[in-house]
Amino acid sequence: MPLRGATCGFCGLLCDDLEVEVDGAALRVVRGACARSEAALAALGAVVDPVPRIAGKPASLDAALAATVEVLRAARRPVIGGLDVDVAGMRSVLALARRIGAVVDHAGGSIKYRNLHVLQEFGGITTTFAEARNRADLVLLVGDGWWRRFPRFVERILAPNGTERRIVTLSALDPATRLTLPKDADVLALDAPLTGMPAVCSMLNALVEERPVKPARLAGVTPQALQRCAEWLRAAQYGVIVWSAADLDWPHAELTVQAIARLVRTLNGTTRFAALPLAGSDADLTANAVQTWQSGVPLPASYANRSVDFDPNRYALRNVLARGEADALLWVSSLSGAAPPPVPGMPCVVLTRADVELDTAANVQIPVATPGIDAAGHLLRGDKVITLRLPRLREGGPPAVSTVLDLLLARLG
Amino acid sequence: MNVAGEIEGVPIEDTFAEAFGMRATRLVITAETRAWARHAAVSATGFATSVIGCGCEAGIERELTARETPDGRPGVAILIFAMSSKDLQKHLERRAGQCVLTCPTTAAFNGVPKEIAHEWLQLGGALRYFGDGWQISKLIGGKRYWRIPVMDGEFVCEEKAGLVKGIGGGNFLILAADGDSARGAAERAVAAMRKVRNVILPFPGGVVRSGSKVGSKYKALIASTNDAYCPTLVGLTRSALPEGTGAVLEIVIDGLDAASIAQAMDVGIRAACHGGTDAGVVGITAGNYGGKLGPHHFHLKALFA
Amino acid sequence: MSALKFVLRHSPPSAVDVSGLRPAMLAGKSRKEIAQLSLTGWNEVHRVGDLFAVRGDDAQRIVIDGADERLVRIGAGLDSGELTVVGAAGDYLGESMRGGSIVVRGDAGALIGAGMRGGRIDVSGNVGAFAGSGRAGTLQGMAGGVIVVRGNAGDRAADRMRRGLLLIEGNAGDYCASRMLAGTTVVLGRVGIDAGYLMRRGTLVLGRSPHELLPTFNHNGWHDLLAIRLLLESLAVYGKRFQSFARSRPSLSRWLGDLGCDGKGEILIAPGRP
Amino acid sequence: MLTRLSGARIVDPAHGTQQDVRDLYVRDGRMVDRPRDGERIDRTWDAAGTIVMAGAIDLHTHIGGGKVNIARGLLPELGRQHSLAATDVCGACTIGPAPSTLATGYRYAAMGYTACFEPAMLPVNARQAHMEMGDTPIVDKGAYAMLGNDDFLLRLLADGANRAEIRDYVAWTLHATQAIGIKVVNAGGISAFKFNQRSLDVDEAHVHYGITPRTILRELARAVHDLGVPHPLHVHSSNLGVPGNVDSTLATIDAAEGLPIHLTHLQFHSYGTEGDRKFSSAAARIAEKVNASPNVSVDVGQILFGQTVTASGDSMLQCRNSRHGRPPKWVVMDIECDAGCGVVPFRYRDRDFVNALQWAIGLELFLMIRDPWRVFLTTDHPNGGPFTSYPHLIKLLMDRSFRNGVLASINPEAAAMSALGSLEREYSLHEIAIMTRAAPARILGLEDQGHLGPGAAANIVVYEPHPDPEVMFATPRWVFKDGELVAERGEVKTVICGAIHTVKPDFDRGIERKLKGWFEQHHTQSLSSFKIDDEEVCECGRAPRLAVHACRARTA
Repeated sequence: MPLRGATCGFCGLLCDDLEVEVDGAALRVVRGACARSEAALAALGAVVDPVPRIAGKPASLDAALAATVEVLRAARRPVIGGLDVDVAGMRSVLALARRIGAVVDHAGGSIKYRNLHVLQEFGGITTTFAEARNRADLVLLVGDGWWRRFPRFVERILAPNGTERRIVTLSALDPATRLTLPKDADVLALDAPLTGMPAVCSMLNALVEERPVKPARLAGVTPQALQRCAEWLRAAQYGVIVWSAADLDWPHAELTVQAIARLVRTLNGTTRFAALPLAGSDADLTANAVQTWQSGVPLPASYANRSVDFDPNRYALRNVLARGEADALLWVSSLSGAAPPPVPGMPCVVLTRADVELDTAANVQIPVATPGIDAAGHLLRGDKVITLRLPRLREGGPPAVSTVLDLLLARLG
Repeated sequence: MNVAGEIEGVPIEDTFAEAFGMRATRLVITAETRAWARHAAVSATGFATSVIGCGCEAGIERELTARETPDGRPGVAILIFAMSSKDLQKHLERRAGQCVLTCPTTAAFNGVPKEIAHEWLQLGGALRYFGDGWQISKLIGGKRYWRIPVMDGEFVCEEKAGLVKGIGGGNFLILAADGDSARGAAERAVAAMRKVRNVILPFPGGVVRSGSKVGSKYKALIASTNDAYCPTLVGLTRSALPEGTGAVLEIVIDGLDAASIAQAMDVGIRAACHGGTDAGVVGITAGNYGGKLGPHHFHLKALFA
Repeated sequence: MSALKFVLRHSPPSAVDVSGLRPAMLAGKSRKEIAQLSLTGWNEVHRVGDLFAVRGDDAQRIVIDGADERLVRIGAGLDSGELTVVGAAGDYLGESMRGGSIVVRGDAGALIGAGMRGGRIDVSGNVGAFAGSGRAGTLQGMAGGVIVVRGNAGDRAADRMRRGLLLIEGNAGDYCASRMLAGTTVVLGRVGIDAGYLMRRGTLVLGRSPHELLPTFNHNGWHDLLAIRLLLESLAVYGKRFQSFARSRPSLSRWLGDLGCDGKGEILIAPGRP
Repeated sequence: MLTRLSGARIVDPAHGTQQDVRDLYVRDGRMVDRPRDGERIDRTWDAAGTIVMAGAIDLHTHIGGGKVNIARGLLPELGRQHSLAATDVCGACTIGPAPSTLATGYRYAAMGYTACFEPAMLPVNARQAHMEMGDTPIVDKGAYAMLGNDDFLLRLLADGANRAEIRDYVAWTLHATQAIGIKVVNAGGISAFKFNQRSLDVDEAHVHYGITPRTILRELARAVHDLGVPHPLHVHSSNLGVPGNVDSTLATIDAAEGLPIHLTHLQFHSYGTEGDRKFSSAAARIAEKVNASPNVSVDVGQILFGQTVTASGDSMLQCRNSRHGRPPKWVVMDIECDAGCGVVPFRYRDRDFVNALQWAIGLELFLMIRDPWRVFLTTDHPNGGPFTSYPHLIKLLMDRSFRNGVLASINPEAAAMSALGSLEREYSLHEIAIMTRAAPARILGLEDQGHLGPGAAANIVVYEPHPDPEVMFATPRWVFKDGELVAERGEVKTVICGAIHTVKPDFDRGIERKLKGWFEQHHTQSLSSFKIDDEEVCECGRAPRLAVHACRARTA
């Protein structure tokens, strides 16, 4: 069986050290595997020759494109959602959005916005994977899902070749996760539930700044542990605070992210400290970066009325659909396998990963290549600086997002 | 003496009081009790008889009832006068800072209505720094206040105080047969004049005995004793005193406007003359410098208009 | 002269920016000219006359009748005159207004008074989230003027508030006065969780005790502060409920925080039921 | 296809012409001397009465790479206020303090610029930089790769590596990142900041590696020179924006030991500490040194009043200067054992003493440095101000009375401390053409750019003479890029994609063995995913062609 070097696009770590066995359509990770890549490759490897569908019935790409053009021509207020696509795909999405005056937003917009919001209304001091890997002597891990969302984070960044550092975990972790932490690391565990996170993060700010707070037992964390944590933070030479915004899943969690960003800024006044928000999964950073450089404003955005506007309140996909303003949905997804949100009665064109089977029949469904599997593509890594090329892994397969959208654009004229 | 007329038989000289422009402000000081408001007001207006030696002139204008103050507590209105906006700013800041901020329970409010304020002085805006960063700014009913933490709670102080173009140096002189008569007449005048709004009488008890003239034989001094009105120099100098004058006292008036000064002079002179020559008052005159020094001339003959 | 009245003929399919319907934009125009003006929706332009029946002639007094939440940015940028909304107002009511007054007889959407600097907004009903806050990306919320909400407000009321007065007769949602920078917010009803989170300065007066305050607020004691007395008395002009709240002259429980963020804000809580 | 442009006055300093009136001929996107015998002229543009120059070249403008994108994301409230509506050929975009790539391309082209160079491409960020440049339409692009704060080089230097190894590493970087030059930013300082060192002078030792900025500067300048890379080492000196940094700037010139270097945004590095406020102009000292150092070229980084955003690789100094930022929100990043960046919005105010003096210092440098072939017109876009203010800046240089009028309106204390009012020099059109066309092409090694001689790319800008140079330069009548009319009177007519300019000096590929080990030990990507090949860069950069410019190795 041929072994191929691969770069995995199924989380923001973009591990580029995978070896994958390709057997016809079937794919198996031989080296550098994790739960996410295995699941995705197994699912994609089981699909043979996916075909476009019109109202659930198989159709040619040509017919599917024609049907799509019909939907888009009839639409006056289209929304383009999903957007877990590579750079080329996003370039085409935006060309289309400009052409049809669409509102665009990423499927994970509300998650991404937890971090973006703090950037826009506070700023930030951040670092990248290799900096954290080589320099951090203290890492504060916030949240309880980062290890599931970024399965190789510990192996590749936190503890390669037994680096000595202090680790603080802020969240109740299950025992299995705890076991994945480096064995010889000095670990301080603050087992706060998510609901206690806002208060704990504010309290850590107060303690680090030596304000006269009286920390009582807070969200299950003892005052001694909080105090110890503050001491560790202040004693670090190069401290890093890590979180995945997807974990911080409660209303207004961005305020807690701001408390974390503030903690970093305060600590950075005397020692070196930086944040490392784990992101980049489902190409959320990629979509936002391309939108931002091409238009000058981030997602969510509207291309209505031949101009571009940014407004997370007005243009968030969820809000636009909830308000019933849109009259057609174009869902463009090539990585996550996510289906579009159900919008009864609205015309819906869906570009999806090859293995996705929709519960309800969309007007049109067109399978597209997943970057790094059936097409080469570029994605922005989770630390926001590095863009990697994901080489194509196997021949055949559906067309790339950009190919489909460019054909569509040509037909729209 | 060129007489313009008589009041209760007392001759009034046909002359004028010469006054000059000053910068003035009104501060309303309140406290939990009238006594503490008074303490602050007395302190804040102390040692402020003449700009020459004190830098500013200040006095209590009147006491205010709880209904008349912005915070519904007893209060005192004081006026402060200085020669320039800059001077006034400096003295307002010092006096409010040392005498009001320090005094238990007090608060300080601007007493100059917006409509007549010519410019604005920093009051709380200047005192806030005493709060060392703990001060709080608060906009209440369209006005900005500063809350400065102090040991009995908070000193509340309006951010700005209005400045008006006031007038200093309104005056008249009571010529009397002897000291007792002069003092009696002056005290009657002061008691009457205290009821007039917009004015203060900056000298002790409202009265000054050391009337002055411009210049001195000593180079260092810009003013010196008014020898023409000193009874002990009669016969030595060119005296201005009519025969039978044994003592002279002056009342100096600073006011926010000319009408208030004129009114104060009117009620003051009439009160001084009360009882006529029988009460020992020989005449009333006023101090001027021949009209060269100040643009405001208060003619005594206006008393008969 | 009678108020210039815009009666909504039909609800537009998408949000329409009606900030153009304000005195400065309409003064000196005939009804016919006004009817010809255009308002922008999503890929659609509406003639004012198509969307509204236009009546009256006094551009200093404008009434939008039969309004619904599709009408956004009502009175945005207003600097003088009166604007009355009968019905529901959409998001961004009175955004960046500098003067004049807006009265809503009904509910209003999110972000009312976002970034406003002066003037007054009165809403008889409820309002959405982020009342008196600012647009995304800006560092300051409301920076002057007065907002009075007779009903309830959503989450994050007074977020980033910099100056001015936000008065809520009913309840406010979660994270009231989050990141507040200065100014005064009064909530006579209840507030949700974590009031004053990351509050730097400013005053939050609560008519009812919240269930729990953040642990980064320290109790400062019970005080009857002159400045607060003056403040509450000054609110009497905003209606009977504020008047009676001030008249009760409560000694207030004072909390200082958020100590996780400078800690110079104050939450003042009236005694009594949570 | 043969095109003639007739009757214009040609200002083409590379060929020494001084406003000769003659016809220009373009065949298939290139300048030609004259038609072949009997060749038909397909189209004639009547340019009588106009002034024609080659397309302008901006050799230092932050148009690509993560920094500016962070700035865009940081300031959406400003971006959305400056919306550019779509036209028949242009897409909807915005042009705030950090303009969109689309607006950048449109506006540069409309102003007569046909090539722009990103000066601070982080090697780890090179792909994104090329992508952003690829979405910057019309103009040609190129980039300088940043070295001098990367742990690999600092380790080599600390270990006393031989020059051949450093040279190979520099060349490898140029290839791997598809760059046209090498830039060093606050040599060693960005790295030192990661070890909590908050300032680093030219002769101060890096707290971890023990080497000094002087060593880094000298060795990089040497490597770039020996490889024969046309563009000298592009240097952002130590102590950016710090009062008194004149000394470290002079020391930086000395550190080159006579090798060619280019000092960038010199204005930010020409400060003294005289006067009550301990901030003064040191432009005279700097200019004197530059005038006496033929190995040195500079660009100014003029500031212009208004809101902008500064985006720099210099995380150390950006962190330090963040307290002056307005609005007060900022980003600092440590990046991947490679470099860093800092993004701080600034509002330069003419009534502010420091800002006003910064403005004057920039102009002093322009006017005191005598040789227009060695001083370039930049605002360090967007750091000192947007590139769209170039026509205004040209007017300040060409019109003394206008300049003095502005001088009279700025902070009087700053105006009084500046020598600007006494400087009588006014730039001529010829000199403007040198500093914006001929000289940048020459210093970048772009043989076919910056002039109108046969063989040059047909990048032609047709200006209508106007008494106000700002008007003349803001909206040329026609702008041709590779022979195509791309803009007319400020309006974009055709949107095309520009080429990518690079160099590919020879080197010993043995260096990759060492690098591979380094990547495996320290990095979070492999050496092979780091490198960008020709095909990939053209795809990312949407480039119709890769223009590889010749290097003449000077290895002993």
